Amino acid sequence: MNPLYKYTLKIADDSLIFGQRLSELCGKGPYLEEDIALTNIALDYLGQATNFYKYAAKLEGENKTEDDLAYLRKEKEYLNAQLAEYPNGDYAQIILKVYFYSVYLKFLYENLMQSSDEQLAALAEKSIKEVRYHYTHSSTWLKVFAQGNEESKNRVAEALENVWEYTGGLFDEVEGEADLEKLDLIPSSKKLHQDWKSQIEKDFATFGIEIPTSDFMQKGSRKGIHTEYFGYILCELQYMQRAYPGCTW
Amino acid sequence: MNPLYKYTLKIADDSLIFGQRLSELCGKGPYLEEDIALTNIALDYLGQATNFYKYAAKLEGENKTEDDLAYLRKEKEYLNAQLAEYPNGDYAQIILKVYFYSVYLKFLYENLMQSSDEQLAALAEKSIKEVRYHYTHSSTWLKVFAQGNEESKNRVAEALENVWEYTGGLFDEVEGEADLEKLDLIPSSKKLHQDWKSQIEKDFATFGIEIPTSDFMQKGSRKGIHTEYFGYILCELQYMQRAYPGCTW
Amino acid sequence: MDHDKFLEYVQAENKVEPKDVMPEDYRKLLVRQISQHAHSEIVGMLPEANWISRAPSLRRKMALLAKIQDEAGHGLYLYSASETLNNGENGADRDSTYQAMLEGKAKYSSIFNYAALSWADIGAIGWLVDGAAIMNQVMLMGNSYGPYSRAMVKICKEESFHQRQGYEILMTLCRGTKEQKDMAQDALNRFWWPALMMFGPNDADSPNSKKSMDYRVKRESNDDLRQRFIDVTVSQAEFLGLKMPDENLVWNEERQHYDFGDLPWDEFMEVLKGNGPCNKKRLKTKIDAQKEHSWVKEAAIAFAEKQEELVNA
Amino acid sequence: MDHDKFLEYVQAENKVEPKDVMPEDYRKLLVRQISQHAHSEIVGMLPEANWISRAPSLRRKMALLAKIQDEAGHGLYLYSASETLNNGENGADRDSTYQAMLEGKAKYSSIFNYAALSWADIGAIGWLVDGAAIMNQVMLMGNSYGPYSRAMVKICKEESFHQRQGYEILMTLCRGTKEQKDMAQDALNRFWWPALMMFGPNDADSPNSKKSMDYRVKRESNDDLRQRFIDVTVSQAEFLGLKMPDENLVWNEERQHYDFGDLPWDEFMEVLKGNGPCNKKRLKTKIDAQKEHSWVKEAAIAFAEKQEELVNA
Repeated sequence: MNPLYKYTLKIADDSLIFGQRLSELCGKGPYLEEDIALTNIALDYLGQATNFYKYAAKLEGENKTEDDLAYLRKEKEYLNAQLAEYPNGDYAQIILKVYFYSVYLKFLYENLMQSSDEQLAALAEKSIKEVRYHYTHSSTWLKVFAQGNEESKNRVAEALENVWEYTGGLFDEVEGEADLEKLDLIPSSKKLHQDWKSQIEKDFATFGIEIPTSDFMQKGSRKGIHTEYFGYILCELQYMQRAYPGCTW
Repeated sequence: MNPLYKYTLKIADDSLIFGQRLSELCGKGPYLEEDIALTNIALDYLGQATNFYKYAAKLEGENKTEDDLAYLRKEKEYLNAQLAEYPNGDYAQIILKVYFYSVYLKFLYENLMQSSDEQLAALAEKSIKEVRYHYTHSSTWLKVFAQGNEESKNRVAEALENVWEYTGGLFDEVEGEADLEKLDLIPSSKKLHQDWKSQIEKDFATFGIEIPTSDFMQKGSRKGIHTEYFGYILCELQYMQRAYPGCTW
Repeated sequence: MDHDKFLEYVQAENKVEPKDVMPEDYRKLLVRQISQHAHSEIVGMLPEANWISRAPSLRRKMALLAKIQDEAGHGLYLYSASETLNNGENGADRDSTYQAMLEGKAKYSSIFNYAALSWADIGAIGWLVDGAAIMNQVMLMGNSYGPYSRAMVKICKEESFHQRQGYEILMTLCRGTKEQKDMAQDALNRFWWPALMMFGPNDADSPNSKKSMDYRVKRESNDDLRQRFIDVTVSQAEFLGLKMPDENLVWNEERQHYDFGDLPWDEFMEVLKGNGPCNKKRLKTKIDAQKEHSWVKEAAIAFAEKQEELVNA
Repeated sequence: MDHDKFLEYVQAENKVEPKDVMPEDYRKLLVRQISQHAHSEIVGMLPEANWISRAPSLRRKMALLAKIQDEAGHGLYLYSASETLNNGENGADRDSTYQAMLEGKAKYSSIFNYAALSWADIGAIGWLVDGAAIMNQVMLMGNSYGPYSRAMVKICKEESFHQRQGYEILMTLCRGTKEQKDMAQDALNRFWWPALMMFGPNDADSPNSKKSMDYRVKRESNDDLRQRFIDVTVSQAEFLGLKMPDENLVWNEERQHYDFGDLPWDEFMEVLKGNGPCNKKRLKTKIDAQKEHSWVKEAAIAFAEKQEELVNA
């Protein structure tokens, strides 16, 4: 299997599943303005997913469409990080997830813009502005919650307790990343993780959030191992395509 | 379409969907004993569904299995009452739903035992004991809640407010019931409704629950019109059969 | 204030602006109508949101999300338009009108109390519900209150786009398999009459209309708008190859309009009273969302207060 | 009490009954072990419950529900057995032992902190997890405490049935399509090592075992049980046509046992510490269920009190 295909897929799968999760909130946000903002972020994710799936399909070379890849794989073929599938939870947790993911995507795309693969570089360039906005939005709220009142502080702390152990999976590697790295096609996942950690430390120091001391991280991301939540996401995501095979919509 | 087929299907669909809903509670009940009791009821429902599906498949005569009928129809082909698909809610609502359904099934089966169709009569006979136990279990708890403390009384009242308008759908008819009734194959749904109402009135008087005054009832049961909740039930119920078509499990 | 002069003013097609003097009943009428319109946009997000997670392709999923987002945006414009009418006593602000809706004291369009049961319903909502809304909104572009009229111009553009999108969803289904086409037909069957009832009661049963017309808030009668909608929509259905669920629907050469059957007003009245398929569900969803997130607002206020203290320190 | 006499008594294969005099550390050992066993049954319901709504046929759905129900029943027997050891001070009653588990002070078997990710996992859990449990439970049938020993007899019967059911699920998959067989292989790969670790640390690292053995609570060492489980299971895997995920697994003619690779003890220790795939999820599910339903108990108590008042009036 072409490792660049898998790598592109892992980016697309993250975006799809983050977008799917986030869009559960649509119509049920805390303010109308936030409803719009979060839906916008979900839309950006789905747009990015579509673009990366299209490229992945091209790399695979089996004439598949972006929908085939998004809708018609089995659970273990999805290479997203488990963080994407973790439930929304309360608004503090939603914001925290978007924040963690935005910092990751910011470094990922900034680096991919230098990729020796022109297509990947172009896709990253296309997406970076969106991600910077997501970062601004989520970090602004995170600061508000971290410095708001007792309840919001506790909620941030609890969300962090829930989500932290899933952040490592963002940086887990698909097979063959080392080779891609040597060809300057992709950045080093280890380096991304360091950059990510530094940014989080800096931001958290400003916001007044303590970074968890535990370095335990959940395993299985990028390898098709998921949380128990994931199967239920697929039930809904894929239902129409599974129940009406081969139809055009 | 054979009206007896549709009628048998409506019985089976109720049991399947009630069973599916109730089994969501498994492992999460209020006591271990209740977890066991409610799982038992769910199991009885699924067993009855299986038996009635088998008979329905025979009536249809297209060599289908009970699983084909349970798993491979489209949303609008399911003829269950909307009450079955209504969410569990809290334990008061779960108990109330089981109670309403048990009273219905008790009268239905007692009448079907007299059916001129031997198979239907036999299936009803086979199921009646189970349903009597469900009635005892649910009415006991309903009384406890109705006469317990303020909170439990309020919960019963709220559950009733949610669920009452879906009770009428139990007695909605599939096409051709009038003809089946003339042949003494099935009891009159109107008569069942009266019997049901009398029993509820009697019990509620004992328990001290007020019957809602509104006689508005939701429409669409038995006609393939569902609540918005139903689609999600099918997503999970059918996922494996849809994602792996034609497999044996 | 001279009431006749005001009438003359608006009937000469002049726009009333927020700071202008206006009759109290004009102000009230507008606050009620604009905020009801806003609530409809907000509650109207829910039936469609029911299909986001199950939308059958990436393109459709994104279009649906974007559409719902537009509706939230329309809600915002409209709440703002309503707020321009706040004179300190009539509760035209967003929070109090929204609260009134949650408490069942203010209405939103009854159409959103119907269930979105299939993917085709998403098409039918776009085609018929947005279609009916547009008929109304195009008329409202000419209404006498400036901010409302301008909000309508903005909204109408996006709504037409939504309507085309909905129609295109159905077109795809109607060119698909038999099952897909049946799905489209079912959706039409279920949404046709409710869509027609969006125009409100027959003129004979609509006593409030006259004042609205005089004030140039409303410009056309319910029945006229309904007729125009039917006339436009029948050929669209034909083009899809779908059958209208009205046996009495027939072209009347003399009137140069379609004749059509009686509307199921009993059902309409029931739904209006709260007895529709989803009235409780819609309100509960919005009430639960408000409860669940109430801490967010509190945290934001606490944060803002601390910032202010820092600045003032 | 004469400690040596008690040892002599149990080592002569006599059963201790609830009212018998027994050493405090024997009592404590049993309460800890039996209640931990009970918690395992109760928490063990959850990974399987994750597949009820998605079970792929009616027959499988019912068998799965019935199995989980049996586990709840086992939990009940075991809590009752534990309660017979209550001497008024050691908290052997169901509520306090359960509460200790919810608070993380008492353990349940770590195996239930693994995720049930596919339908094949339901098969693997039955075959391997119940299989390993049976090895242990058959041994425990001979344990010196009467009520525990009798509970084990009951439980073992049902567990063997569950194990056969699990094996049969995998058999069906292995005779099915390539995708189904792969699903079975994946499940075996994920559950094999965790199942082996169910027998506990290697004997060399298991200092508590001696006391258990002396008291005839435990009758065989961890390593012996593990070896027996491996010896039995390898041929079952072969019959399925599945490959054991252990390159070092090989028949040792001299020992008349299979040799096998090192177990991933680091992972075991992590999961034990709380860092497994589902530790938080399992506890949260049970804690949430307790919170959500706390009113039920209160209502039942209020009802019972009223009934009593009526009787006494």
